[in-house]
Amino acid sequence: MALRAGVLHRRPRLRLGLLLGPPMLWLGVLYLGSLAALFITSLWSVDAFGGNIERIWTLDNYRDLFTIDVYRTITVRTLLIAAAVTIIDAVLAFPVALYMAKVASPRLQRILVIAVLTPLWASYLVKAYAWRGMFASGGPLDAVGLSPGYGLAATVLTLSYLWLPYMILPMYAGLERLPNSLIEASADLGAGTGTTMRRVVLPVLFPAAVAGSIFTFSLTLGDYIAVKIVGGANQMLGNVVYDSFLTGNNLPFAAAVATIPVAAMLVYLTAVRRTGALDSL
Amino acid sequence: MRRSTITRAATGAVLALVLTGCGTSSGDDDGGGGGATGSEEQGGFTAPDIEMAESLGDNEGTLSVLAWPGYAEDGSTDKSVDWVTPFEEGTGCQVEVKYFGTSDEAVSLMKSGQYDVVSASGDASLRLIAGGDVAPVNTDLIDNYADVWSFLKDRDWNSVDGQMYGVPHGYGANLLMYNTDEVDPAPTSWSSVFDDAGTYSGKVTSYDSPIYIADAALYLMNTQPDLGIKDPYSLDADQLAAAVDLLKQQREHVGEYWSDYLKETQAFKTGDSVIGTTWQVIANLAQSEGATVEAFLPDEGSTGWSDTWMVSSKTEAPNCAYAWLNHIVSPEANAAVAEWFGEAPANEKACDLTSDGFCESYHAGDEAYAEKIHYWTTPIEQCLDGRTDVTCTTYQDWTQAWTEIKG
Amino acid sequence: MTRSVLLAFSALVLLFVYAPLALVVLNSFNTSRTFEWPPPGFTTKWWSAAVDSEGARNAIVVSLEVALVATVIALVLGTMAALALQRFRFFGRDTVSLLIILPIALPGVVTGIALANAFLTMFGIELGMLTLVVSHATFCIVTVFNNAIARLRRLGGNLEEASMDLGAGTFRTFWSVTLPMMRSALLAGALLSFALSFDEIIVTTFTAGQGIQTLPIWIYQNLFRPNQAPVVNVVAAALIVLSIVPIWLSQKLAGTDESVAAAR
Amino acid sequence: MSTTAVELVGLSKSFGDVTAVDGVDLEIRDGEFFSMLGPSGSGKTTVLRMIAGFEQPTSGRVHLAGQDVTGRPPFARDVNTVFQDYALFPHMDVLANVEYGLRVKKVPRAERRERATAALEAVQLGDLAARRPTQLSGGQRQRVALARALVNRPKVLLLDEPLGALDLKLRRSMQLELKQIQRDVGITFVFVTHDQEEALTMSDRIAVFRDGRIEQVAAPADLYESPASPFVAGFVGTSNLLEGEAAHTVLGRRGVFSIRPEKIHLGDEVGDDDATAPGVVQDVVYLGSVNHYLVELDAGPTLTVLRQNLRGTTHEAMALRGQRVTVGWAPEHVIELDQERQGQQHQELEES
Repeated sequence: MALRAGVLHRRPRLRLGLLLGPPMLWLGVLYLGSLAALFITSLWSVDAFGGNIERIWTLDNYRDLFTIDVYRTITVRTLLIAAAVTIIDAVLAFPVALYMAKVASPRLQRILVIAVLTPLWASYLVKAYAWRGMFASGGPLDAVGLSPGYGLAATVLTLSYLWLPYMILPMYAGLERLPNSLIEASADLGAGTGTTMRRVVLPVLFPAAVAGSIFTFSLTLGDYIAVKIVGGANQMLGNVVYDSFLTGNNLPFAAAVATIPVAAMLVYLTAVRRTGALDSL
Repeated sequence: MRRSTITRAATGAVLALVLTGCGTSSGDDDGGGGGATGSEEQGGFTAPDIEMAESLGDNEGTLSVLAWPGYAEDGSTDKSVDWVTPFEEGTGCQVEVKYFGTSDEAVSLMKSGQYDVVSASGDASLRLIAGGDVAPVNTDLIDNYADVWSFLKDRDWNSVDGQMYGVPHGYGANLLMYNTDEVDPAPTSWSSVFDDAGTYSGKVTSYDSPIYIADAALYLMNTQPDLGIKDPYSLDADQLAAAVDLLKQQREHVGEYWSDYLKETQAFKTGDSVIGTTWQVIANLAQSEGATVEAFLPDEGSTGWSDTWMVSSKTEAPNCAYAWLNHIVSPEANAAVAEWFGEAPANEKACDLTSDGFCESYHAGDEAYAEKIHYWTTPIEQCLDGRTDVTCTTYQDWTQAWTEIKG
Repeated sequence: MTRSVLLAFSALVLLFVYAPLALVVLNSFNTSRTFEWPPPGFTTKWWSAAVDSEGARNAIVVSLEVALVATVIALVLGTMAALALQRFRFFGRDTVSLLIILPIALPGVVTGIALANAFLTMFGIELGMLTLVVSHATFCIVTVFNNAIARLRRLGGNLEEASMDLGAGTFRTFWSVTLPMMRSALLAGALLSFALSFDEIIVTTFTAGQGIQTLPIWIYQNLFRPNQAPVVNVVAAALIVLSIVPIWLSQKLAGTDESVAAAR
Repeated sequence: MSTTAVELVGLSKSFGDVTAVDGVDLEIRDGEFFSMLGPSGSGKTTVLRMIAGFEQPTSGRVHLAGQDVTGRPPFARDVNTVFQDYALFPHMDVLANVEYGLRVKKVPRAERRERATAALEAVQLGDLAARRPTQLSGGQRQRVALARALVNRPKVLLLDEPLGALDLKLRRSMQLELKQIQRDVGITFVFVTHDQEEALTMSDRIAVFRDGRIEQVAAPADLYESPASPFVAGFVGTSNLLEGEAAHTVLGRRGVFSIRPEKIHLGDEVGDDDATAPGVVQDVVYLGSVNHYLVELDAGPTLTVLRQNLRGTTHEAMALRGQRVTVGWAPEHVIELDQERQGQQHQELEES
């Protein structure tokens, strides 16, 4: 044992290899491999009858994707929904996270964390259906004249609701790490509340918010259920992927559509990488 | 269970949990050709020569069932819903159930030869016959077969040249439902959700699946004979385009598309939807919940479904398989399935066991009614209506079109 | 002033968070099978139906199993990855950390069809429990990884050096020092991973196969059965209440954790 | 006992492009209290870590008690370390911390307990055995860390700025205590510090580090009285450098010279045999027992002069500010510094 450990100790590369090997095999080979296979599949087509894949290289799927207006419309709609959800969540999460991290007593802080985490355990579907009930004609929101009815607004609200904890938690973690002395120092140097927020809190908050936004953005880009439940007649990218794949039995086309959210997320990840947000996920 | 009605006809709109056998390997070239030529005209279609059971022996002890979810309940979903346990007790055949999500999946799973019986929909049955995956069924060995409505026997999705390949199990139609308070005068035709959809703009609802294109095609078949649509499941490119245009117009007035009971029932109850397609089971539910709705089958006919239980050609438990077929169309089991699933039973006597008014509300045994149903079939390249001069649009085309329609 | 504004706003957001949940609980007593508003009557029949529902019980067991196994895998792989990335500087390190968050950063529908396609065609495995667990573990790794690496960063390497200095080998040090120091962080990560897996529906839809019914799948199917929808509400309401136990436990553990920082 | 406890041969360590330790040769004798002194980034901690085995040298060898241990991991070396931040295991109580090394070596429970308790008694912490590290004060933690290392009876004890986190008073008393413990146990101590006073107080010998190299190794008095370079002279005490033209004017010689502040006489203290130079008092710094006078010589350089507050009042001392004075020193107190090392301007290195 000691001998083996000694060998390990002398050879950090070996240690690194042993540590990194299994996770990389899992993620690098299985996951990336799957994504690569999916991408390759997007360059094939299906036969006319059984939905069997024909391994003939073709860009038809992408041609359809770029030339048929509806896909652009859906892409733009989905991205806008994702952006709206992210912004709403950021706006809603910030005061809560700030209150939790900087104002609440340790005891209340703990209770609030539980209060934020608990909804995560309630089923996604049940929550989405609860919102359907909230938005219904004659439902609780309509009764007070606040229901937007089923449609995009309802979709944005429901998704914002569903992903809110994913925004509050990283923000809270970020703010908790911000020493109180920094806020006090800022106030000591004569900064008003607004200035302290802008100059001290927000820079700390930003990477945390970006980390949260990765969740809200990605989860929204891939969602196809909430929009079905509260979205009226609208559809999102997730629906197209889902319908092409499971309903239409057309994996190549589904794969081609799937490259849109993947590309969007990769662009987003690359953009936020330098903010350090990826460390505060 | 109920929701599987949704996935039927390979639509899988709501959940179809599983991938079909497709994917990057295109290994099995299952019956591309054979089943394709199936439906309406069986010209040139010859079923593979598969031996049919002539007599029954002792039960083998186990049975592997491949079924739509909800077709083989053993009480685990709801204690009172159980027709598998009585079968096991009565026959000594221990049942193992595997559910499938789409007809494609059913076909590819049957090819593995691991399953003894399968509940096949119209779009899977012919492929199974042509592929030699299922055996002809000797209906003489199935006592309860005699009680099956005659209009379900020897149909082109369950028989070849007068030879049955299974026993009919249940069927249903897609109806037109409307809110009796809001919709006045009462509609009589599908035109109220197509050409006249504007009257209730924003409160029209349609079934959320590419297969719904057939509803539009059926409507066009009646209203625009020039298009030459003979079968709503075999549309050439122009015919599909016409159906898509019609649906795009309808889209302007659609409040939401539905794909599950709860959603549609809620929508009709709250008044968010006032007119649209439905299933009988939803209409009944909505009424029992106090919604002021009516559902009916318009004169121009409608789309619908019909399922058949079939026996694998490779089964090692033919006796248990026949016992299952006999059991599932027995009045007791058939009634239980029909009520649980929400469809018309195939067995006449089942109607004596169902709750009051059940069979009436589902129009079970109403031959004229059944004749108006155009059963769901997967659209394929070969035109099912017998045309050979054009290529028809496939279900993949329909799926893309459906995305475009919804926009 | 600012504090009271913050408090008021936070209270509003919490109201926003809990109003629909309250509706869920309320509807579990609603006599209407389609969640009529306002509820026409009060009944406990859905609760007794839920208690009797074997399907719900089985689904919960399946979900617990899947979440448990996926979490264990994620714990092992996530901890390994965190140790590798925290302790070593190597070429491609940033790429590796990006790769780890990728399964959670890419939409579930993409992960779902990519993995399903790979299982069926690249590996030739029939969809089932195995493929489901593997898929869940894939996106769970990141939650463990994040918690683990944050803790490792805070710990630095000093304690491990101290242990080795006192004669403990690599494995002994990991077991006696590193692991105990990471315990609460790993627990928090595991809990999140467990919750993530437990309520996951999209990737599950694609990778579970027809025979496997997890709780979300059961809920999905049952929400669309008119007689079952209220029962689903009961199950959800019960889960909300029950979930407080593990969350509370994790919080308690995280609380004792501050000693880690203080000890340094 | 003139055996060698630690021998470093051509020891170098690079972190990427940065050379932290650059060819160090050193012998540390058995039983000696040896200090490694230098500014932060001078490589002293890295050398310590290579002795402990936490870092592998880029080149060179480490010998412990005559054995080459270069490739060995920390747990296979008979040395123990007291860390700067103590690195006490927060999840174990004090006793468990101290027992850890013995438990790892599979020392029987009874003996383990006995030795650990004794070690805690030795650092006067016998009654805190059940406490958690978080419940201890800084000084107490420091003692636990010491006990935890000493209980293993290592050949060499490595101490990495262990007193850095303590307040001045505690630090002073711990310095004496450490020295006492070292004498009692007779173990070789290798002590890293950037505090010259600390090094001078405790050490038998001191190595002064600069930019990854050893500038000088000597006993404290030798180091102070005969620094080998301007750097050593400046780092150990205040150097009062005279060089170039100024040296020629004041001392009549060319070269680099240093005069310690306490050796310089001011005004009426200037003796008859003293060499003298005129200047102006720029500032007077009151330090309680002593005062520092900053005198700018007419020849250019400013010298610091230290005078004890034996006589007169603070007021009188302050009154010297701005006055012309004469400073003087005995010629034998002028230290000539190594010419060759003069003017070397190494870039400060980051120690990681």
